[in-house]
Amino acid sequence: MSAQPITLIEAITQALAWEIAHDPSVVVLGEDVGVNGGVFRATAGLQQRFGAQRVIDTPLDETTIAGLTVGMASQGMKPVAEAQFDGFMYPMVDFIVCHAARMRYRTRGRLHCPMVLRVPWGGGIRAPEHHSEANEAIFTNVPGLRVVMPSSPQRAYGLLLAAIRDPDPVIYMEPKRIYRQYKELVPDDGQALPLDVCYVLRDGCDITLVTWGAQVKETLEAADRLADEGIRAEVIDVATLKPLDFATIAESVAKTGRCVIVHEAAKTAGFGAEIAARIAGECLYDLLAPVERVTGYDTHIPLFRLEMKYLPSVDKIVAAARRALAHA
Amino acid sequence: MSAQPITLIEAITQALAWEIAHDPSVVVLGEDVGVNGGVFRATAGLQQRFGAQRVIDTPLDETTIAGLTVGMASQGMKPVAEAQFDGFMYPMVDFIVCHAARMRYRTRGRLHCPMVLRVPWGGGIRAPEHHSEANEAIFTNVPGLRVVMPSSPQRAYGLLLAAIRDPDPVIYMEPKRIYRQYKELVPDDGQALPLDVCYVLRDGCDITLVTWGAQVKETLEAADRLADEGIRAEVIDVATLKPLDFATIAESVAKTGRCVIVHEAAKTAGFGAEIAARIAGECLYDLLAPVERVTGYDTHIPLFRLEMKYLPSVDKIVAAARRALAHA
Amino acid sequence: MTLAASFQIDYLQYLGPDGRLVAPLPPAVPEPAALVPLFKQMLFVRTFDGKAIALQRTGKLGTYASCLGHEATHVGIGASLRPEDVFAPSYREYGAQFARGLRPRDVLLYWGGDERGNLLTGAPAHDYPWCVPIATQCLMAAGAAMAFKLRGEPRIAVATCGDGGSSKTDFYAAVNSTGAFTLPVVLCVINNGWAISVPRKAQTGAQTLAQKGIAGGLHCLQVDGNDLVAVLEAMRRAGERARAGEGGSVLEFVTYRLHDHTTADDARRYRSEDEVKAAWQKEPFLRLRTFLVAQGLWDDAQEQAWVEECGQRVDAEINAYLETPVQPVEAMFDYLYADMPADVQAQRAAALAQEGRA
Amino acid sequence: MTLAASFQIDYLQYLGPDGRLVAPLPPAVPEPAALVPLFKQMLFVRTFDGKAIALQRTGKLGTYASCLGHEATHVGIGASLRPEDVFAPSYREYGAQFARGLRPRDVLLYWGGDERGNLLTGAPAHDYPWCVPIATQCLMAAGAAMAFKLRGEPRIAVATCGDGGSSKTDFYAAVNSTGAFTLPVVLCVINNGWAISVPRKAQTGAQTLAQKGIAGGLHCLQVDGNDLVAVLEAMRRAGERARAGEGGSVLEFVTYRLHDHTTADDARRYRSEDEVKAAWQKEPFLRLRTFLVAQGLWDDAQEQAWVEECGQRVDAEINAYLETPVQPVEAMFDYLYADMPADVQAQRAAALAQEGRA
Ligand SMILES: Cc1ncc(C[n+]2csc(CCOP(=O)(O)OP(=O)(O)O)c2C)c(N)n1
Ligand SMILES: Cc1ncc(C[n+]2csc(CCOP(=O)(O)OP(=O)(O)O)c2C)c(N)n1
Ligand SMILES: [Mg+2]
Ligand SMILES: [Mg+2]
Repeated sequence: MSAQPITLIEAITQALAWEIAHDPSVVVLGEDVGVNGGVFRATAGLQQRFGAQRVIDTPLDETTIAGLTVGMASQGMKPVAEAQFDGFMYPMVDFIVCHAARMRYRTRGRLHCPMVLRVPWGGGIRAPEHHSEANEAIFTNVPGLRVVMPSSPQRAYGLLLAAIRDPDPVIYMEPKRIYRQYKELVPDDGQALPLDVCYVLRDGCDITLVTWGAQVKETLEAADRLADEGIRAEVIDVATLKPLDFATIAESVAKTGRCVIVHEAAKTAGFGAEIAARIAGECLYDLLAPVERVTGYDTHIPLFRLEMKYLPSVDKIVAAARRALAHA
Repeated sequence: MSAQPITLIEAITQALAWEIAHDPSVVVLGEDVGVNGGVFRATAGLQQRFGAQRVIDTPLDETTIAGLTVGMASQGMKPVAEAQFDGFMYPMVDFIVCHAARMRYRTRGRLHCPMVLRVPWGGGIRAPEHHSEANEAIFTNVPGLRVVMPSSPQRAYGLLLAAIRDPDPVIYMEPKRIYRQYKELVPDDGQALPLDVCYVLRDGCDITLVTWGAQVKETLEAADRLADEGIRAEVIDVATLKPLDFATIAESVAKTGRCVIVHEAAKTAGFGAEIAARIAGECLYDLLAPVERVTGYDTHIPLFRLEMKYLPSVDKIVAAARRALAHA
Repeated sequence: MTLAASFQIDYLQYLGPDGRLVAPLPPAVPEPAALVPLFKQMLFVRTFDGKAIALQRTGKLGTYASCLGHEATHVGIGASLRPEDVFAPSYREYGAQFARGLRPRDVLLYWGGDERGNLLTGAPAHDYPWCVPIATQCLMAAGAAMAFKLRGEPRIAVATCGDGGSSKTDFYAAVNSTGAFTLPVVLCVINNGWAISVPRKAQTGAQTLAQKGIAGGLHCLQVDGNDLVAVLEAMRRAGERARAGEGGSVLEFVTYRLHDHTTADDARRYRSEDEVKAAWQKEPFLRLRTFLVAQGLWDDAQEQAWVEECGQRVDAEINAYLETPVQPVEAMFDYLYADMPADVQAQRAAALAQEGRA
Repeated sequence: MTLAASFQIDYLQYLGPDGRLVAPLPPAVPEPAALVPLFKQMLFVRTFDGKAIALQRTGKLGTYASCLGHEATHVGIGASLRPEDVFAPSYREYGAQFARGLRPRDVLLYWGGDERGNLLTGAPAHDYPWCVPIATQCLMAAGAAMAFKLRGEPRIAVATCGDGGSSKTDFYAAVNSTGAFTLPVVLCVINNGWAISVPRKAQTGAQTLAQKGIAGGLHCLQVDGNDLVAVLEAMRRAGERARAGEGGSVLEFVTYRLHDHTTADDARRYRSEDEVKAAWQKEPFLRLRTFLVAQGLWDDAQEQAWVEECGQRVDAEINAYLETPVQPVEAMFDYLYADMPADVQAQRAAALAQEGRA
């Protein structure tokens, strides 16, 4: 039991420490994860505590990180690699798609890749270029991967443990904007959470708001605002994008008949499209209004002077909900 | 005027030759594009005709191809790069996303990237591993790109000319399975086609079938089969996935009330999701039945002994259409 | 101006194209007789290769990548590894894989469009499958070696790639990380002159491919890849260094691709007959045969018997391949995740239903 | 065993840390007086850097990457280029960019979260913007050089990256393609000892970073990057080779990052004060000052006046930056495509409406 409430990023550190301590095959690797404890301090103190054999600074090359990770994982280790920022994941795509996601399939189960790729993700922290991207859509179409997005300290802890223990590759995307947003008691008990479950964060019967990552914050605030007007919004944190627990979303839409999907990534072909498509395919007769998507615009997230205008906001979510509710 | 009807791949060669001949800033580069004329013969004869300064064999590295292409394009050339197969595009993602798609945005229009990346794409040719992938979803969420998919000799010619002339980066995905499926008269007149228009290949009022690339073949055959039963299917070849000409699709769905989307890529978060999401958001009241998606399964395309079982087929498309038509 | 560093790349050759020793046998080959079993392996793989090409021509195999001309390099590499080492091949090093126990039928299954070839039955279960994305196997090998090093295991990782492959960024990443972490890795660059239609000289401005290892502070050697003795000795040196914790190597094996790139290629489009004819003068088989015959270790009768046995064994493997039934449709789903997600289960059921097997 | 190839890496230094020449002035510096304007640029950029850090500390700038300690390398590189050449920087080479005409306010705009910094007003319009994805600028520079070569233009492309950047696959791809196509490229590896918290020795097993060029058959040189004279001479040699069509170079400039990685970093976490103190003994400014004073080319009065002028000029730039209004929301859409797609137009309209500006 951690005596003190901790932040989301501290929960990540706590999960890493737990798993390094309990499983000798776990290693952490990435740029600056060692003595520096990571640029966000996610690995703070881990190298000091567990040594440079368990927490490894790599040369500055994301291809290298991805390749070494796949190599280690396929030979029986459980590497947890870090991409320093979302914008630096692209050179990892080849190894993720061609090897991590396929090793089990390609070898008919002879080799597999029990690895986690952690990446701080999303905008809103006034960071330089390429430090604010939302690129989950690159991975959600790739068979063989899991894509996980915690949005609270407790979920960060339990999902990271699950991701490390899962025998298949997991992209674990950390909503950096809410790394230190609030604290929660997170018992350090090694309890993992399931990797295929959405969380209903708030019950409601008038409209379903579906989101993930840092946007959970704005979405809950939007639900508060709607509640002030007497509208009961159900809020779902998708948490595990792939595989998607669509049943939970479908159940909610069956109840509310209205749905707003909120995400930071550009709208076109963002993961919100998949959820809307499932609704259009499987819940059509439940719908009382068109499915709304509140997303980043179909442009790059701007440098920080303008970035808040790019991101979804409480206002935009509330407006979309009102549009949905305006349908008879 | 080409006196003889030509295949889709010959139309590509013809377009490349036209544009190299007419625009001195156009160069073609890639692996084996030179004396060998490309592994599919798309560049056959071009180096012989235009010289090694215009048709350039590169070292074997896709990062290199992408990086050189961005470098050349941003300094005033119009490079047309080739990725030899779909499965080898992944190392290009970093340059495409971080530089090609952003150069204009990043520099407020000072520099830009008028480049084309050609890639033979899709399954069904009994090829080895990584030679049969459908990875358009990696690119459709990326702002600043255009994604084009010809499906006939004439469209291949006109769209490739347009892609080369467009001042922004274009991913030009060639449906290799139908490279030599049939011939068409393709006047060699340098006439480009628009980059933001869907093609209604067949008019119909009972159901809308939306597809792109090689699946146009199966989709048209499915429409034939449905016609035998008296069902008039409208067939739309999306042709330009990004930007998407949704108006044409919406117009059709308004007429038919039913829609089946067909694509080779895995279902989850494939580009079909975006089209279904747009329908769910913008055409809800037109819908008489749930939107169906006939796609590759959420697994990797198998090696060729099983690949035809992975791909959409006429049977599967017809079955989906019947399901949609069964709704009152 | 002072000297910051200096380097040299040695070229290793023992058995010349004429079958005579140009230098005394090195430690890797304590006595000529040690070469006989490897010579027999070379002949076996050449037999296999010819029959595989013929099989493809009859439509009973998909695209196939021939190994003709590479036998000394391939067999020499394979013979230098221990079972506990990990081998990360590209796609044509059958000779090395046979030395590790691989059944020829698995090669055919793979090129025949069946993932079960990658089970590599008979070879060590930790070996990597064939690798189509060029040179990525080199970096995976570095990762494997990192696992060995972290666990304190006395194992090494050996990867092969081509001259073309040595241009790939993944190759450089392997060089860089092998050096940075002093990993027990041997990167074997099999320079066969061509990467499909692109000649070696178009790949790089480097005089040798071996010198790419200098970029990572690795041990580098250029080797006559048609000389089995040189291959064995180069591998011995690199292996010993790696096992001793002294770090990795880049070995460039100079050989020649005597066949088309694959059965889907037509090399006449881009290279001259003269070049190929000249390469045949240096190929690895004849020179070793000449040497062994001169040593009294081999003769025509032995060869005839062995050729016959090779043919029979290969034919049996081909039959086993041809008789292997296609995988059922559910194989598409069953190896994707350890725990099959609900959506995948549903699609699996749909695929079975599509077959009328629901 | 015969010799296949051999290489050596020279180290270039003219002006030692004590401000005395260790070798006669090279062709790049025909007379000591030629160094004065560059010395003044070094002082200017140091002034700018200090004020930018201070500005960040007051919350008026985003994350900022200091160039403290790199002035000789940066200014020397900048001074060696011609306007028609293309410069592809990483993110801290302001000294080089100022030499190309860049307004300091653009640096502030960029780190202040405004894309208009990348207009690089004043600098050649073909220069590349700041590049965050490490080392990718090196490969873009190779592409630019390829354009120059294909068009027969007498221009060269110069890219800078760090010691960390030289581990990146893109760097190696630049080396490889520069060599393969004999491109007019100069790859400047600015080895300042650290890549954030990762020390140079953890990046690679190579004795020098210069030797990475051997992998591509390039001209390689290790240079005292705190010695302006050596920087100028190394750039002269590499530039002449490139302009003469003799191909590319890798130049390693050995310097030291005297400040934190950026203002978001705290270097005390990972490096010792002693190391930093020792590095200050070798920094580039004082040694050049000592030399110029000894030559009678500089004195305290001149310095006082110049420091004052620098301060005023930088303050004026800071004010210009602070007064630059934020871009309107439509700027998000207006530079995405030359021809704005309909969907983007619709989103632009929605964004304007969101602002009440519909
Ligand atoms: C990443 C990637 N790009 C392109 C290809 C297509 N391809 C297959 S083999 C080959 C040439 C390889 O040449 P080399 O590395 O010299 O090996 P060799 O075939 O000569 O043994 C190419 C370009 C590929 N398999 N992977
Ligand atoms: C692809 C990529 N990975 C990671 C980063 C984060 N990052 C920014 S600077 C830096 C260190 C760079 O070190 P070096 O190349 O030595 O240059 P220096 O900052 O010392 O000038 C890192 C890891 C990045 N910008 N890009
Ligand atoms: Mg080769
Ligand atoms: Mg550095």
